Amino acid sequence: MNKNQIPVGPFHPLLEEAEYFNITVEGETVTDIEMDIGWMHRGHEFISEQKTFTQSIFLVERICGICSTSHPIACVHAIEDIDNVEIPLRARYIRTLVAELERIHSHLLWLGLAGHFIGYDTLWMWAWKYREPILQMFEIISGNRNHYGMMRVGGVARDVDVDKIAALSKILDQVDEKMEMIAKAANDDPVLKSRLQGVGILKHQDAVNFCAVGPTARASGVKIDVRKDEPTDAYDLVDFKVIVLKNGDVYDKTVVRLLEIFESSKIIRQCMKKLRTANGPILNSVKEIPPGEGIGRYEAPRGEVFHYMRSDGSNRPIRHKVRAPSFNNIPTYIASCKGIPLADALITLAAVDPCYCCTERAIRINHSAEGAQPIDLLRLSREKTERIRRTIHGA
Amino acid sequence: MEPSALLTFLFLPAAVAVINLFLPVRAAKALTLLTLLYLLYCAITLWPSASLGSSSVYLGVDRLAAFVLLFAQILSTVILLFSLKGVRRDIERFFFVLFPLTVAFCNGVLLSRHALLFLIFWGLSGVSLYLFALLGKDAEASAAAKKTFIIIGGSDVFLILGLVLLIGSRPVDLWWLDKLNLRPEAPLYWLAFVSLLIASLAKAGGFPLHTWVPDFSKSSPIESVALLPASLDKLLGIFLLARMMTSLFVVGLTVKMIVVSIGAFTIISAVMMALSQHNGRRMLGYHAVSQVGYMIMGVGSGNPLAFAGGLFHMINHTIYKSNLFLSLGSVEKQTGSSEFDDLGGLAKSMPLTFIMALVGALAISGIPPFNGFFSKWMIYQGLLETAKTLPVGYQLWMLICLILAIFGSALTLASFVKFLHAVFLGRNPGTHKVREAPINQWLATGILAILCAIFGLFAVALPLKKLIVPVMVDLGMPEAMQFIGFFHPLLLLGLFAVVFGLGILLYFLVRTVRYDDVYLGGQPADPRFRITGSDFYREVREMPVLNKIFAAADKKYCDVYEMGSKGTFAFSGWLQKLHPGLLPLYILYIFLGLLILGLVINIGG
Amino acid sequence: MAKMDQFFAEMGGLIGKTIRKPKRIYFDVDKNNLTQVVEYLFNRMHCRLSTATATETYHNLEVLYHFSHDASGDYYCPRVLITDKQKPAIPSITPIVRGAEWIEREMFDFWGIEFIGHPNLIRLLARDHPQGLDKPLRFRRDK
Amino acid sequence: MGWYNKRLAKSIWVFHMSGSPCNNCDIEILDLLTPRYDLERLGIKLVGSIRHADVLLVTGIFNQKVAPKLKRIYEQAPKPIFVVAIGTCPASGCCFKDSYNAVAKREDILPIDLYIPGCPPKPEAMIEGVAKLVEVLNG
Amino acid sequence: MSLQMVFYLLVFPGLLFTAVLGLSIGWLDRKLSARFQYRVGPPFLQNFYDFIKLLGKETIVVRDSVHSLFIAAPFVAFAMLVCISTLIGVALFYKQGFLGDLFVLMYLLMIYSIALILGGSATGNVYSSLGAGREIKMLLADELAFILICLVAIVKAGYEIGLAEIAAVQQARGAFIASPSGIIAFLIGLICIQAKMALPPFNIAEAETEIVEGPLMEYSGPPLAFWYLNHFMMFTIYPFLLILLFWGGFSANGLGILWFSLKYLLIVVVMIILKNTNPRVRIDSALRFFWRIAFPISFIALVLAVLGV
Repeated sequence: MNKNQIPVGPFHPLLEEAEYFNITVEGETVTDIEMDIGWMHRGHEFISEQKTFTQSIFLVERICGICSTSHPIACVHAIEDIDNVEIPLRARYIRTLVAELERIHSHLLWLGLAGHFIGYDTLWMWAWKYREPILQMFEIISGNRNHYGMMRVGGVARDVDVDKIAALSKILDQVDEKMEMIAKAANDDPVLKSRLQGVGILKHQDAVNFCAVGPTARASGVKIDVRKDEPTDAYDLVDFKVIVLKNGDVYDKTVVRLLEIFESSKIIRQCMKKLRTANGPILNSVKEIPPGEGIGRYEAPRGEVFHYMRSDGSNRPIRHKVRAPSFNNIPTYIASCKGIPLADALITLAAVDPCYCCTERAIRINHSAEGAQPIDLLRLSREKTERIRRTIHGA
Repeated sequence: MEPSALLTFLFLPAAVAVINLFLPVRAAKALTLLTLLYLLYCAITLWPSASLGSSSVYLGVDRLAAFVLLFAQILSTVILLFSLKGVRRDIERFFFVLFPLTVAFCNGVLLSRHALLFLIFWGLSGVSLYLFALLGKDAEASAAAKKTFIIIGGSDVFLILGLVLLIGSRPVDLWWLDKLNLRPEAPLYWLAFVSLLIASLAKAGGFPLHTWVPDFSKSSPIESVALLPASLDKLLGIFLLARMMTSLFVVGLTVKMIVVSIGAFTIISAVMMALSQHNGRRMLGYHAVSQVGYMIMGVGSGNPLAFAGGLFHMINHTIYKSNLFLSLGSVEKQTGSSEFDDLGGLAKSMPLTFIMALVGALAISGIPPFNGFFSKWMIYQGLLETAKTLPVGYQLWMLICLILAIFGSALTLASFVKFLHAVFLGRNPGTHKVREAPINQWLATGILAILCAIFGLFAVALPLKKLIVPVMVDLGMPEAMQFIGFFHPLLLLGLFAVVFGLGILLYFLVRTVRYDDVYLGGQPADPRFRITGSDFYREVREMPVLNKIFAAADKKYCDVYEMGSKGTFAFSGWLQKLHPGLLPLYILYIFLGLLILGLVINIGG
Repeated sequence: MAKMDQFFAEMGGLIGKTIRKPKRIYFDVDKNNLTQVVEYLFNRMHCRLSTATATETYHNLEVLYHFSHDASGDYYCPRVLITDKQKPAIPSITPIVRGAEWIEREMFDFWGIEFIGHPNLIRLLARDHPQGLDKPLRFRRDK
Repeated sequence: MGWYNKRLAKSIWVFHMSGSPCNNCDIEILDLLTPRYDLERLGIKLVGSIRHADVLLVTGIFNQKVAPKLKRIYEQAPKPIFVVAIGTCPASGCCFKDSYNAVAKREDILPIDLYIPGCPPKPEAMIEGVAKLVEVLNG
Repeated sequence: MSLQMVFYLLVFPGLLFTAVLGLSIGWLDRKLSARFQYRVGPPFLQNFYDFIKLLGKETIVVRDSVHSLFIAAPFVAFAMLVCISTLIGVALFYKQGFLGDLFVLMYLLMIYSIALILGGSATGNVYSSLGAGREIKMLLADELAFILICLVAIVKAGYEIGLAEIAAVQQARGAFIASPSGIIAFLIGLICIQAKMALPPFNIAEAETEIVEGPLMEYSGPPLAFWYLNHFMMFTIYPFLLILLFWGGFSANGLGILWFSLKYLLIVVVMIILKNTNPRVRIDSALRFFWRIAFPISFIALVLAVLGV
């Protein structure tokens, strides 16, 4: 009878997305955790099979708002894998540039949210303040802060010209400086350390058994990183380290992410240097996709994104499987949350950097013209946004 | 007062007990109630005329005894009112025989002036405790009864020893127990003091002889728990202690400090145990122990204000603790359980019981304006008064005791928050349909709750001026009076009421109310989503040093009875090993014995 | 490549039709041999189970497991064909690979494939679904 | 209640619910609170419990599983309560509207007072939307 | 109850003064926190707007809760805080009090927590229950050190147990904060009031991201408004108490008022800095901190005080 259960979710301040955990506690010690997902399920896989290959890239971008370039990259890798499409060098660098920028933005976002979850709003505000320049860089590159629409089968959609690179590197210099400061603040704070060290340990063997990926696995001493294991794009042309720590607690997960930020910034610098010189096309046009199957994967900020495409020779995939990193990482809660206080369990839930939108993907798109009710509103909004932006930036 | 009038207090309830054996239960109830009401009336009339002047050799009543007697009658009457409906059918007859008998024994203790009589009644009241414990229904009851009997009986041995040491040298007809004024510095009297202290601590439930209280509380009928360990035994034990500190001995500073320390330690150790209990009865049992600490501190310190506070706390404790036990009794009778995990959300279905228990809980935690606060406040003030005049080392010692006492009341509050949450608030597990307790039950708890409030709000005007000050004057400490009278609970309540009224008025002016289910992030309000509160203090239990202490307490290392029985068994086992049944060995023993005897005699010679 | 050859040498008897592409190997496995192959891939070769894909074709259902050999970057993809489309059932690999729990539950949810020996085979995403969403990715083709 | 609405407009406590979005809008909502946009200067505060909320910010297409919960939560909010839909998803369904799991009419689930379209809408657009709401409240 | 007492209670040191000062200082708290985080922060009247807005909202009462307790709790806490602020204010500004009022105060201060806990658990919400458990554990944690520092003040004042007397002793012989024991006790007191006011890093009971604001979770409308007000009223009560006990109280000349305001602001600013530079600690760490670090340190202060240092 001594079973006290706490429902966490579907709507809980800890969860930006709707998700539901049923936590059994004794006092405040978690004894069991049960997960019920599916609140974010939109049927991406189903929708995707109704779309052309090009459309599905647009669709997978909307699997998740945070890693909104990792899914397209993995998706185009899968399509390219069917037919071994060659990608121009410049496009490879641009892909890497955008992807690594996204990694910085995602890790900073996580750091801020983690700060918020442990009641350290100052850290949240600081981390997000320095995330803004990164979003500004995206705006320079693609014109949008979040969904960039950069990926195409055989290359990228937009070029990053030399003017832009100059602006970008100026911003990056400032960001680097601030990043050092935040990393120091987060690393040296004794209270933060005592709050996070030894909390929610994911043992090495558990990480292997649960097939964990990304920083979650790397913090537990599992050395996997798609960027090194199967270098695509420009990763075999740039120099970077894979960060691996061995304790598997929340603190190590934080440190892995912080150090990865610096590695990413190193990669971006190398890419920008190459982009100044390596001229050439940015897109190999692909006329048709032959029958066959292809696997595409990419190391998203949270771990390996996996896309599987099967084509029957038409312009639409007959099967499009998406597996996001959080899908593998979330079950590790069972191994890391039992027997620890509730306050720790909740930060452990967040430490995986779970992305439920990714987890519950499955895509399909169908452009039919009916139901065009909000077009007018959309246009007004765009004009309004432009107006505000002009006034804010004084341009 | 004629000594013959005092006999009423002894013989009337005893006779009623005998008559009850033959009456139908319904009549027995009525008869007992009438008797107790009459005794209450007698006690009230006795109060103004109580003095030792005209008493006989055997029976006599001074202010202190009359004061305690009065409250013994009030409490037993109220508890009887509660017991009128709801005692288990199979034990009902025996219960109503035992009840007046217990009252008679208790009155006997209070009224005896002669040591032998005192001793007999003291022992008999212990026997009645044992008999009540036997009435419990679960398997632990007989073990608890045995434990109670051994601890209380064992302490009676010390009482005998102490009394013999005190007055053994005098002729029998001078074995009085008043105004001896001995100094415990002499080794003989020191031993007597310790023996009597043990007896009084065991009765009142002080550390380390408290362990029978929670066990008794767990398994005996709840009415008897409210009657004996919560009220009458407290009265008797502290009565003896007060006697010791005032008329039997003239104690020095160190002795006082030791007694105060015992009090402080009792408070903190018992309340820590209470924090981690999962059963309502056991928790209240531990609190019955912990609260004794304040009385011991107050009475033992020898400071007039603290002494008065200790006496006041004694009666306060009997009131609110009986109230709490009886409220829990009502709950238990409605739901059939006193385990925290099975209860919850009862405030909705038992609002009256909840209010009474709330008052009791606030009073025991020392929340103004209820009575518990006032007596604690007097004790603290008295202790500080004492500390002021002491040398530095003693000052610190006293301050540490004071810190333990004040912190003890915060811990008390904490465990009663758990109690209220687990029993009345929180969420019902949905296993039982519960109705409000019958009228006699909430009436009884209601009277006690009202007493809590009255004794808190009119503390100075009623109990202190009318009852305790005369006792203090009689005991030769009239200066207690001059400290009283600066804190006005009524004024505070008035201020509080004005602001509270304003707030509520504003609320009623602007409110628009809607009723809805609990918000659980969109999940429906399922009964399985609840926190019973029984594990509230797991973190406290798991603190690095405390976890060892708690683990030791769970293994009963602090329990004199358990350790004693273990030791006894170990010793007898060792003795058994010495008896293998071999003749040569026995002959060897005999020779060894003779040898040792010879040596001793030689050395002695 | 040495690993791959060793794999074929030791497991060759258990696998059927094979498609080899650079860094990707797709091969058919009979459902009775599946646990043996997975055991070898996971415990002996220390591959990581990336995910598994269920696909419905006109004739049958197929489950394609994706094992990633991270040291070399190769992908080993055992394919199990299920001919009984009405009551599809294959052995579960969750007892071997703990991480397969959710993957198999998802396939159970969307395709109705039963995994024999799965410790906790309940629907993953559409559990307690108010509209009773049932095998959504198959329903479409039956229609 | 014009006078009261004016006070309400100065202190808007928002509760954020996501009805199966791609979480980009959610991130942008949080972004509004951070130094560059700082909605607290307009008296807007993010709260954790629906009981404290004045405005519900809702994102996503409301899939069938989450829709009843959204409805339930809306009922649990103290009146007066306003619903602001952020992003293209609640407005049109975006690319998900043909999914088997999307609800047909989002207006049936929640009475939406204000749409702020965009995928995701720029933070500036959201502020403009809030300003519109304030205008409405001020009469 | 004389007219003067009503004035004390409702206007000057009591209701009106405490509420207005509290809400204004609450603005300072929000503004400074915002500045720490590179934000602009709310306008000055923001807390007043919030309060008025909450008054006009609907009150939602949980159906199977104890309605009367649920509604009464915030008002009980409110009335108690007003009484406490009157007690402290009268001792501070009018130098009046009664014998032993510090003990009364120590117990009265617990009532806020009790009201919060009972109000929260009356709803039967799991988060409120968890929050109630945490609240009472926090009370246990900080109470030990708080008792000690109160005793330090009492001992240093020569065993005077009255607020007014303690202030008078300081006016005569200099503030306690100038002595070693006084400064230790003052610093521990600062941390204690941080915990008693449930400010970060000790906002464990009302942690938003863990237990959804704990006991306050189910409150809405006017009762919530009063909890809101209560929270900010403590911004006046506790710093005043600290000044009264250790920092020489208040003298009613021009410079005295200025000096008093500076002391008050300094304490508040230190609290806000503490609030913004620490993550929320776990409940067991808080217990451990107060029992194993703050308690021995404040005990040293007590020993020093007894020795007269």
